[in-house]
Amino acid sequence: MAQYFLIFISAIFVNNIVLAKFLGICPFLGVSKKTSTAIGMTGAVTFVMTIATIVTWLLQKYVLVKYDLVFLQTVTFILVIASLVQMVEIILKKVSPSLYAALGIFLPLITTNCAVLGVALLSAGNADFGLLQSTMFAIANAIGFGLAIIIFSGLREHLEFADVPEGMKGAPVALIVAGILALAFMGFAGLA
Amino acid sequence: MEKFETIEHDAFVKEIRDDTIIVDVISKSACMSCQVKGVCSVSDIAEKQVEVIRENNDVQIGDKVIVFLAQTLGFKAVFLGYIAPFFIVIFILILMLQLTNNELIAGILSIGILLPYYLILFLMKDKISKKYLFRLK
Amino acid sequence: MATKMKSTILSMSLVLLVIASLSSGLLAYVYSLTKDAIDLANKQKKIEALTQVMPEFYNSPIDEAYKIASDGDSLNCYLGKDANGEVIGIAIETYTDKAFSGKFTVMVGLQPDGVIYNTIMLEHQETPGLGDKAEKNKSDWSNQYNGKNPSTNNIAVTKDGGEIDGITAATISSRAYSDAVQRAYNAYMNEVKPNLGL
Amino acid sequence: MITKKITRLNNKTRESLNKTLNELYNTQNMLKTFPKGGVHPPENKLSADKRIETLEIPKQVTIPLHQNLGAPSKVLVKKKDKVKVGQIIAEAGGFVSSNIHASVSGTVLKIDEITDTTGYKKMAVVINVEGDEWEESIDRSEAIVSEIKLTPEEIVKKTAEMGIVGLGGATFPTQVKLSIPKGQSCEFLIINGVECEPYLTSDHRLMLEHGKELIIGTQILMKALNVNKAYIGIENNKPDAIEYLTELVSNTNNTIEIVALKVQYPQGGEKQLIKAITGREVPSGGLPIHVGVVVQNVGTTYAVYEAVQKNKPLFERIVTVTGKSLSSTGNYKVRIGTSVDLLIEKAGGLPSDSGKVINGGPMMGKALKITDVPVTKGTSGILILKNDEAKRERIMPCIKCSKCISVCPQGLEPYFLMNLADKKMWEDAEKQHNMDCIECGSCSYICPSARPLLDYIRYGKQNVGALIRSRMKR
Amino acid sequence: MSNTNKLSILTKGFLKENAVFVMLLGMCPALGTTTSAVNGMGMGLATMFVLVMSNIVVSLIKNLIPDKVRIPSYIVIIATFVTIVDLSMHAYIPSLYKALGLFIPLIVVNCVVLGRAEAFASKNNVLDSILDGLGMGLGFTLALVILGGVREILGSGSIFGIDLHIFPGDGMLVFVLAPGAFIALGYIIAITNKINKKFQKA
Amino acid sequence: MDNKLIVSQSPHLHAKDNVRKIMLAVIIALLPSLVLSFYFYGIGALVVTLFAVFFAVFFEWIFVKVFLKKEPTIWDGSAALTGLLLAFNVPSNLPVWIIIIGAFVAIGVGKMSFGGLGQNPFNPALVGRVFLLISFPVQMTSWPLAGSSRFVNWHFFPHDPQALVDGFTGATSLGVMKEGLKNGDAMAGIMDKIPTHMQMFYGQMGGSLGEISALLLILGGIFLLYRKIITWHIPGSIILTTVVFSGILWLINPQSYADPLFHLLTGGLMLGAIYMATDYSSSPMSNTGKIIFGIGIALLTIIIRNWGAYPEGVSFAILIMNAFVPLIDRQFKPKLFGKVEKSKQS
Amino acid sequence: MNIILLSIIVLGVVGLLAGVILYFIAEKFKVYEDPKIDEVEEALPAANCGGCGYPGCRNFAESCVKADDLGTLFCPVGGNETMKKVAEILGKTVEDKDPLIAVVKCNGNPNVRKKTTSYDGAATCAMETALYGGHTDCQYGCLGHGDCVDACSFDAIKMNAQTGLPEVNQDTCTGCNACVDACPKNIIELRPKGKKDRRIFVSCINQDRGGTAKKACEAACIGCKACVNVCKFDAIVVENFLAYIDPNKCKLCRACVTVCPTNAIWEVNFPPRKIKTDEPKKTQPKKNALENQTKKEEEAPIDLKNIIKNDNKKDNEIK
Ligand SMILES: Cc1cc2nc3c(=O)[nH]c(=O)nc-3n(C[C@H](O)[C@H](O)[C@H](O)COP(=O)(O)O)c2cc1C
Ligand SMILES: Cc1cc2nc3c(=O)[nH]c(=O)nc-3n(C[C@H](O)[C@H](O)[C@H](O)COP(=O)(O)O)c2cc1C
Ligand SMILES: Cc1cc2nc3c(=O)[nH]c(=O)nc-3n(C[C@H](O)[C@H](O)[C@H](O)COP(=O)(O)O)c2cc1C
Ligand SMILES: Cc1cc2nc3c(=O)[nH]c(=O)nc-3n(C[C@H](O)[C@H](O)[C@H](O)CO)c2cc1C
Ligand code: SF4
Ligand code: SF4
Ligand code: SF4
Ligand code: SF4
Ligand code: FES
Repeated sequence: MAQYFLIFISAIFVNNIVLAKFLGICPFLGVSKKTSTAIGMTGAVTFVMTIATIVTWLLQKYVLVKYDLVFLQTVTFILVIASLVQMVEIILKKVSPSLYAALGIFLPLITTNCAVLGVALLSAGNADFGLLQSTMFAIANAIGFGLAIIIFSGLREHLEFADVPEGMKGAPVALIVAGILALAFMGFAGLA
Repeated sequence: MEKFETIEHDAFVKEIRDDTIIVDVISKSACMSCQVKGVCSVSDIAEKQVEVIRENNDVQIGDKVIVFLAQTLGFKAVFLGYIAPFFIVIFILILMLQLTNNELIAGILSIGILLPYYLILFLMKDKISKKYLFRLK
Repeated sequence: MATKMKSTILSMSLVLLVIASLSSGLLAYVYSLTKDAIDLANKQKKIEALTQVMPEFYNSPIDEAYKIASDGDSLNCYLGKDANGEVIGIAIETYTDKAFSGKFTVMVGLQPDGVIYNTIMLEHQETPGLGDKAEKNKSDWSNQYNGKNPSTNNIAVTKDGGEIDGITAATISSRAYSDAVQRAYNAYMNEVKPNLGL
Repeated sequence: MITKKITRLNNKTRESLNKTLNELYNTQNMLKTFPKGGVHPPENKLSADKRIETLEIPKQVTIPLHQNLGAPSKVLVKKKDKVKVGQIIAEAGGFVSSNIHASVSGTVLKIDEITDTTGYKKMAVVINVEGDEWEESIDRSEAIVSEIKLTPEEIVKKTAEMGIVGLGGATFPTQVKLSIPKGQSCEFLIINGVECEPYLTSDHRLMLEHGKELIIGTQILMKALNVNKAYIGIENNKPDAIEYLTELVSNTNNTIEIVALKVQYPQGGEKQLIKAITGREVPSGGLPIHVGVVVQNVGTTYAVYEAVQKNKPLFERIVTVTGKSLSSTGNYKVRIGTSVDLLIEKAGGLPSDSGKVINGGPMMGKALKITDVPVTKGTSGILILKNDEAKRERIMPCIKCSKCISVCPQGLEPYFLMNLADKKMWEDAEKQHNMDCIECGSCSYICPSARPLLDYIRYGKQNVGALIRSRMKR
Repeated sequence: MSNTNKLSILTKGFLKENAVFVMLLGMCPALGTTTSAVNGMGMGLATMFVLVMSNIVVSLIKNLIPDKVRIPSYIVIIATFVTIVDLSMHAYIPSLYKALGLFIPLIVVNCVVLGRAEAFASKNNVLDSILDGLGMGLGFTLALVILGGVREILGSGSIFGIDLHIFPGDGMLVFVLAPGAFIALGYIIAITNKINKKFQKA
Repeated sequence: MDNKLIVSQSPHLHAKDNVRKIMLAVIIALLPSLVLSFYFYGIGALVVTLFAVFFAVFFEWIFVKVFLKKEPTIWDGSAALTGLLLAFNVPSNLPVWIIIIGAFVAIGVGKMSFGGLGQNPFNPALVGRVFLLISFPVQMTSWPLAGSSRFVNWHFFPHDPQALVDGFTGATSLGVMKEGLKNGDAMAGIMDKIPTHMQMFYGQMGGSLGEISALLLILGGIFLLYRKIITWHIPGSIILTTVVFSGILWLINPQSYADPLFHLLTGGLMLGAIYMATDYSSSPMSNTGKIIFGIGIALLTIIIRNWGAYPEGVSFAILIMNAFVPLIDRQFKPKLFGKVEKSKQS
Repeated sequence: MNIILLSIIVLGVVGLLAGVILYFIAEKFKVYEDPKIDEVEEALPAANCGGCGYPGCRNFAESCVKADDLGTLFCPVGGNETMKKVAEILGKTVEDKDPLIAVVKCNGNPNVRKKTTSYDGAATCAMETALYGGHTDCQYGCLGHGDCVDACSFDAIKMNAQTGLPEVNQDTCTGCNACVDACPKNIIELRPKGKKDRRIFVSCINQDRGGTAKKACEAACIGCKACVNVCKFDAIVVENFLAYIDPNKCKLCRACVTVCPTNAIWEVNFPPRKIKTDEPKKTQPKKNALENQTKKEEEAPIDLKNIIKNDNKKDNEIK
C-alpha cells in the first residue's frame, strides 16, 4: 500500500508531470481556458493514459522484451496510442457530440500529447513496475496532470478579469502563472 | 465539478396543442425592488409565453406549472464517455489480478471490456443526446 | 492534386501494414548497425568511472562484477587488477538514502588496504548549484576523501565532528556523500576484504 | 401636547434620551437588525429638529404624468382646462399604475415634455396657479378621524382612486400591494419608519407630528390586509419617535408594536426590515407577500389615512431639504409639481460651491441634472452636496479586499458582478444573482478603491432583465 | 511558385510562424531540454532531422494514404525517424543522449512534427516540404537555442559552457529548474509578440 | 454655464478608507517588528529593508511608466508594502544585489505581469521570496543569530561571550530541527539546541528579519483586526489548524514531531498567517473560502515542515493555496439572501 | 530468429490490427459532416465577428450549406466577393448586395450642443445612458465615451477629440454592425455606401419638437420639412420631428443639404459646390462653430472630411 501511496504523492505533487517533468504542456496551455473544459480534458487524458499504459505495458513485456525488440518501443507505442485515441475520438463524436465539440481539436492532440506517450514509456522503462504499479502510475500522473490543469484553468479564468498588460496577454501570462505554480510546487520537494 | 444551473419559472398553462404546450410565464424575476423605472416595462408581463414540448404531462389549461431549462450536458457526456468506462477498466483489472494473478489475462480482459461498453453506449445514444428544451416539472 | 486513396478496409490495413513493415525493417537495420556502439556507450560510462576510481588496471572489471551484501541490501563491486592479476583496487557502487532528494549513488574506489583512492558521483538528484558540487566536474570538493582511511580518519562532515568540510549550504548532500562512502567502506571491510583474503 | 414637547428638544437632550433608550433596550447590539452586511455612514440628520412647515403655493406647478413604478398615467385634462386642488388630472395607465391629481387650482397651461427628476424628458401637465380652491369632497378640518368606516375592498379602491403610491422610494402603487393575490395571505403588516438614509428626516418628523394619524393609517392598512398584527420599525437614532409612538400604541392591545432597530443601513430595505423584525427571509426573486408580509412606508401610511378618512388624494408630501452647506435646512409640506428651485430658495438658495443636488438621500437618491424639476410623489428629500463631497474619488483597480461582499446585505459578490457587467457576461451575471441586488449602494460606499460597483451592477441588471424578457418571449 | 515564395516558406518559421514562440507548439521539449544552449541546440537539430525526413516521406506518399489511417501512418513514419535519431544519438553522442533523455522518443509526439506533416507536407510537393521542414526546424532550433541560452546565462552565468562571470555565485538557479523555464519562455514570447507586431506594422 | 451640477449614480457618499490608507495601516502594523529586528540584527536589517522597499517602489514606477504607460501608482503604498514584506522574509545579512533581484521579481513577475495592483493571483512578496530561496539557497539560508550584530551586542549583551563573535550565523530553529531529525536525533535533544519558546515568542532567535517576534506581529494583527483591514478568518483558521494538526502528530510521537507551540512561533508562521496569507488579491473573497484557504495553508505548512525537504513551509504553502483561490472562490460563495427559503419552497 | 524479420512481423501485426479495428469503428460510428462546410468556412474571412448574425464563421458556413437560398445570408466583412465564392462552392447564386457602412447620426459637437451637467460616473456610454438622458439637453445625442469604438474589431471607428463624436473610416469599416449594437443611444446606422461612395443622411436622431431640439443643440434636426419639400424623389420623411432619408430612394441630388437650416443633413464624398459658394451664408446662417475652427466655413459639407481620413484616395476623388 505504502508503495502505491508513494507513487501517487510523487507523481501528483513532487514530480508533477506538467510542472516538473514538462510533459503535456500543449494541452496544459491549450485546453485550460475554462475550468469545465479542463475537467473534460482531464477525464479524457486519464482515460487514454490509463488504457494506453495497460496496453503498452503488455506489449512491452510480452512482445518487445520477450523478443528483444525494445528498439521498436517508440514506434509500436505510438501506433497503439494513436489508434486508441482515434478510436475514442470516433466513438465520442458519435456518442457525445457535445463533448466532442467542447474538446474539439484537442482530441487528436491527445495523440500527440507527450504526457500519454511519456507515461507509457516511463512505466514501461521502469523495471520495478508490474502491471498494477504501471496502471497506478498512469492514473497518478493523470491526476497530477488534472490537478495542474484544473488549478491552472481556475487561475486563467480569474485572469480573464484582470487587466493584464497588452503584450503579456494570452500565452505569456499563462506561462508566468505556470512558472509561479511550478515554483510553488517545488515546496513539495522531498515528500516522496 | 461543473454545476448544473437550471433556470426555472412559474407559469400557467395557456393552450395545449398536439405536441406542445403554450404557457404563460409569471414574471417575478426582474421587477421587484427595481429602481430602474425607465427600463422596466411592466406591460411586458403578459407577453411572456413559452412553448414547451409536450411529454405526456397531463396538464390542463390553467394549471400552475414550473418550466425549466437544463443548460449543459457536458458533465454527463464526460462521465459516460470516459469516467464510467475508466472505472470499469480499473475494476476489472484489479479484480482479474486478484483472481488470476496473471497480468496478461487481466490486462487484456480489462481493455477488452471497453468494446461491449461502447457498443451499449452507442445503442443507447438516442437516450443520451436528447436535446433539452423548456420542459415542465 | 491526385485523387486520394479511398478508405476501405483493404486499403487501410494494407497501407498500415506496408508502412509498418517498411519502417520496422528499416529500424531493425539501423538497430543492428548501432547495437554495438550503444552497448559500448552504455558500458563506457561505467568504465570511465572505474578508471577514475582505481589505479590503472589491466583486466576488464566490468566482466568481473560481484554483488556484495550490505545492510540487507547488495552493492556492486568491481575488482581492478594489475598485469599480474593482483587486485590493486576495489570499486564499489554505493548509495545513500540520506540525500537531499532522490537517488544518490557514488562509485567509491578503495585501495586494498581500505584507503580511499578516489570517489565519483554516478547519479543524483541534488539541487544544481548546491548538492551537485559533489560532482567531480562541478567542484573538486569530493577530492577531500582521497587518501583517507575511514577507519583512522573520521570521514563525517565537520559539523558532525568529522574531517570533511561540508559543501557550503549543502550539509545534507555532504553528509549523504560521506554516508555513501562509509557504506562502501563497511561493505568492503566486512564482505570483500575477508573473502579476498587480503 | 407631547409632540410639541419633543420637537423642542435640542440635540443635547436628544443624546441623553438616546442613551436612556439604549439602556432601556439594553445595548445597541441587542437591538434587532438584519444579520449580514450593511454599513453605517455618518447620519447627518441635520433637519431632525425642524418642524414640518407648509411651503407656500408656487405660481406654477409641473405635474409629471409618470410618477409611479409601472406604466405612466393617462392624461385626462386638456390645455386651458380649469382644475381644482385634488381634481383627478390623469388616470392609471395600467394595472401597475396610479391616478394623478391636481395639486393646485388654476388653468392648464400646457401638456408638454419636461425634464423630470430622472433626467429624461417626460410628459407633464403644467398648471398656472389661481387661488387655492379645493375639491369639496376633501375634508380640510384638523380633526382626527379615528373610526374606520370603509370595508377592506373599499379601502383598496380608495387608495387607488386617491393615487396613493409608496412614498418610501419605489413609488409602487399601493392598491396593487394591498390586493393580495389569491392563494397567498398576509400575516403581518410592517410600517417602515426606519429612514436609514443619512440626512433625510421627513419620516422622522412625520412620526413625531402626525403620530396619531399614522396609527390610524396603520389600522386602516391592517383592516385592508385583514391582519391583526403590525410592527412599526424605527431605527434607534430616533428615540423620541420610538418613545412617542410606543406611548400611542399602548392602547391597541399589542396589535401594533413598535420595534426599535439598530442603526444600520439599509435597514429600511424591505427585505432587510422583514428579516430584522420577523426573522423571515424573502426568497430570492420573491416578494414580501411570499413570506406573508406587506411593508409600507410611514409616509404612505399617513397618505392612506388622509385618503381614506379625509378623502384627500395624494397631491402633497413632506420633503426634507438638507445639506451641510445650506444656510437653513428644513422639512416642508410641498405640493406635487412645485419646482425644486423653490425649495432650495426656501433653504437660502443654492450655495455656490454646490456640486450635486440629489433627489432623495445620499445612498439611494438620484442626482438631478438641473434644479428646475418638479417635486413628485417619490421625492422624499432634496440634498445638496458640496463640490468636494460630491466628486467621486479616482477609480482604482479592485484589490479584492472583499469588503463589498461583507457589506452586501443580499449576500452577493459585487466585485464579481461588476466584472461580469464589464465583460458583458450577462448569462453568468444572472447565475450570480445580480437580479437580487437591491441597489442599496453599500458596496460602492465601502469600496476602498472607489469602484463604481453599483453603476455596473445596475447596468448588468438592465441587460439581464432584457435577456430574461427576451428569453421569455421566445 | 516564385523564388520569393520559396524563401518565405523557408524563413517564416524563424519568427512569423515560429513553432515555439508564436504557434506554441512543441512546448514540452522547448521547456524540458533547454537547461543550456547546447542541449537546446541538440534537441532542435534532432527535431529538425525528423521534421525534414518525415516531411519528405509524407509528401512523397501523401496520395497513397487513405484518410482514416492518415494520422497513424504519419506517426509511424515519424516514429521511425525518431527511433533512428534515438539509436544514433545513443550510440555516438551518449552525453547529449543522456541530457535529453525521454524527450528524444517524445519527438514523435512533438506537435510541430506531426503538425507540419499534416498541415504542409500532406498538401505540398517534396521540395516545398523540405524547405518547410528546414525552415520550421531551424526556427525550432533557434527558439530552443535562445531559450536555452537565456536560461543558461541567467541560471548558470555561462553561455555554451563559457563562464561569463556575471554573478558572484553560480547564477539564479531557478532558471535551470522548471519554474525558470516557464517564466523565461513567458517573457520571450511576450517579446517575440512585440517584435512581430512591429514587423507587421512596418 | 460653468457651475454645472455633477451627476452620477447613487450612492453619493463614500467611506473614508481608501487603498493608500489601508496599505499604510499594514505598514504601520509591521513597523514594531522592524524596530525589533534592528535591535537584534543591527543596521543590516535596516539596509535590507530600505533597499527592498526602495527598489520595489522603483520597479513599480518603471513598469507602470515604461511598459504600461499608465498613471503612476506608487503612491498607493502597495509596492512599498510588498517591498517591506519581502524584506521581512529574508535574512538581514542578505547581499543587497540579491534583494534587488528579489524586489524585481516580486514586482515585475509577481505583480506587474498581471497588470498591477489587485490583479496578481499570487502573493508578490512570496513569489520574490521563493524565487530567491531557490536561486540563492546559500545566501538565503545563512541566518544571522539574534544579537549577532556588533553594534547591538556591544550595547546590550556585554555579558554574552558568543555575542562578540563577528557575523555569527546559524540555522533557524526549524532548520536545526529538520537537520537533527534527518540525522536521526530525537526531539528532546534538538530542543536543547534552539531558543526557548519564550525567547521565540518575543523574538530572540535566528530567522528572517521580520518573522522573529510573534508577540509584535500579533499586536500588529490586533491593530489590523481593529481597523477592519483583515478579518479573523484566515489567521484564525491557520493558527487553529496548525495547533490541531501538529498537536495530533506531537501526541502520537513527541520524539519525532515538534510541539504545536513550536510550530506556531517559528518559521514565520505568524507573519504568514497575519500579513501574507491575508494579502487581498491572492486570498479568497468569501468567509468560508478564507477558512478553507487557511486550513489548506496550515496543513501544507506542517506537511512540508515534517516530511518535505524544506525546513520551513509557510511560503510554499501560501503560494500553493494561492493557486487554489480561483477554484475556492468559485465554489464557496457568500450565502445569498433568501436562498434557503427558495430551496425549501420548491 | 532474424531480428529484421521479427520486427517486421511484430510491427506489421500491430499496424494491421490498428488498421482493421479503426476501419470497423469508423464504419460503425460514422458521422456525416458535409465536407462543404469546411470548404465554405475556408472561403470566409475568419474574422468571427458575428456581423452575419451567427456566433462564428463556422456556424455561418453551416447555415450557408443548409440554406436553400443565400439571399438572406451575407457576410459583411467579406462582402460580395466572398459571397460569390461561397455561392460557387455550393453551386448557388447570390445577388450583389450594396455594401453597407456605418454612419454616425449625431452632429452635436460641444460648440453647438452645450453641456448642461457634468457626468461623474463610469466612462462608458452604456453606463451614462443607464443613469439619465445625458450631459446635454439632448437626450438622444452621442455621449462620446466611445463604446462604439471599443466594439469595432476593425479599428474603423475613432473618436474625434475636437468634436467629441465618433468618426467612421470608410475604407476599413466592414459594416459588421458591431458599433450599431454597442451604441446605447442607437445613433449609428448602417447605410449603403452609395454610388461612388457618395451618400447623404440626416445626422441627427433628436425626436423632440423643433424648439426643444434647437435649444438643446444648434445642429439638431428640427423637423421643419424644408428638405421634404425640396426633395423631388420623395426620399425624405419627417416623423416625430425628425427627418429620415431613405437611402434607396435618395438620388444624391443634394438639394436638401443646403436648405436645412441647421446643417443637420450631411453629404459625404461629393465634390465641392462651385456655384453656391457665396450663397450658403444666407441659406445657412447658422454655422457649426467647428467649421470655423477648421476654416472650412465656405463649404459646409467639406467639414465632413472629418468623417473620413484624409488620405490620397479621397483627394483624387475630389479632383
Ligand atoms: C411586478 C411587481 C409586482 C409586485 N407585486 C407585489 C405584490 O403582489 N405584493 C406586494 O406586497 N408588493 C408587490 N410589489 C412591490 C414590491 O414588493 C415592493 O414593495 C416595491 O417594489 C417597492 O419596494 P422598495 O421600495 O423596497 O424598493 C410588486 C412589485 C413589482 C415590480
Ligand atoms: C532550493 C534549495 C535546494 C537545496 N538543495 C540542497 C541540496 O541539494 N543539498 C543540500 O545539502 N542542501 C540543500 N539545500 C539546503 C538545505 O535545505 C539546508 O538548508 C542546508 O543543507 C543546510 O546546510 P548548511 O548547514 O550547510 O547551511 C537546499 C535548499 C534550497 C532552498
Ligand atoms: C436600500 C433600501 C433602503 C430603503 N430605505 C428605506 C427607508 O429608510 N425608509 C422607507 O420607508 N423605505 C425604504 N426603502 C423602501 C422599502 O424597501 C420599501 O419599498 C418601502 O418601505 C415600502 O413602502 P412603500 O411602498 O409605502 O413605499 C428602502 C429600500 C431600499 C432598497
Ligand atoms: C492585509 C494585507 C496584507 C498584504 N500582504 C501582502 C503580502 O503578503 N505580499 C505582498 O506582496 N503584498 C501584500 N499586501 C500589499 C498588496 O495587497 C499587494 O501589493 C497586492 O497583492 C498587489 O496587487 C498586503 C496588503 C494588505 C492590505
Ligand atoms: S450588490 Fe446590490 S445589494 Fe449588494 S451591497 Fe451592492 S448595491 Fe447593495
Ligand atoms: S470593495 Fe472594492 S476593492 Fe474591495 S473587493 Fe469589492 S470592489 Fe474590490
Ligand atoms: S465602424 Fe461599425 S460597422 Fe464599421 S466595422 Fe467598425 S463596428 Fe463594424
Ligand atoms: S455613438 Fe453611441 S456608442 Fe458611440 S460614443 Fe456616441 S453614444 Fe457612445
Ligand atoms: S510538445 Fe508536449 S504536449 Fe505538445
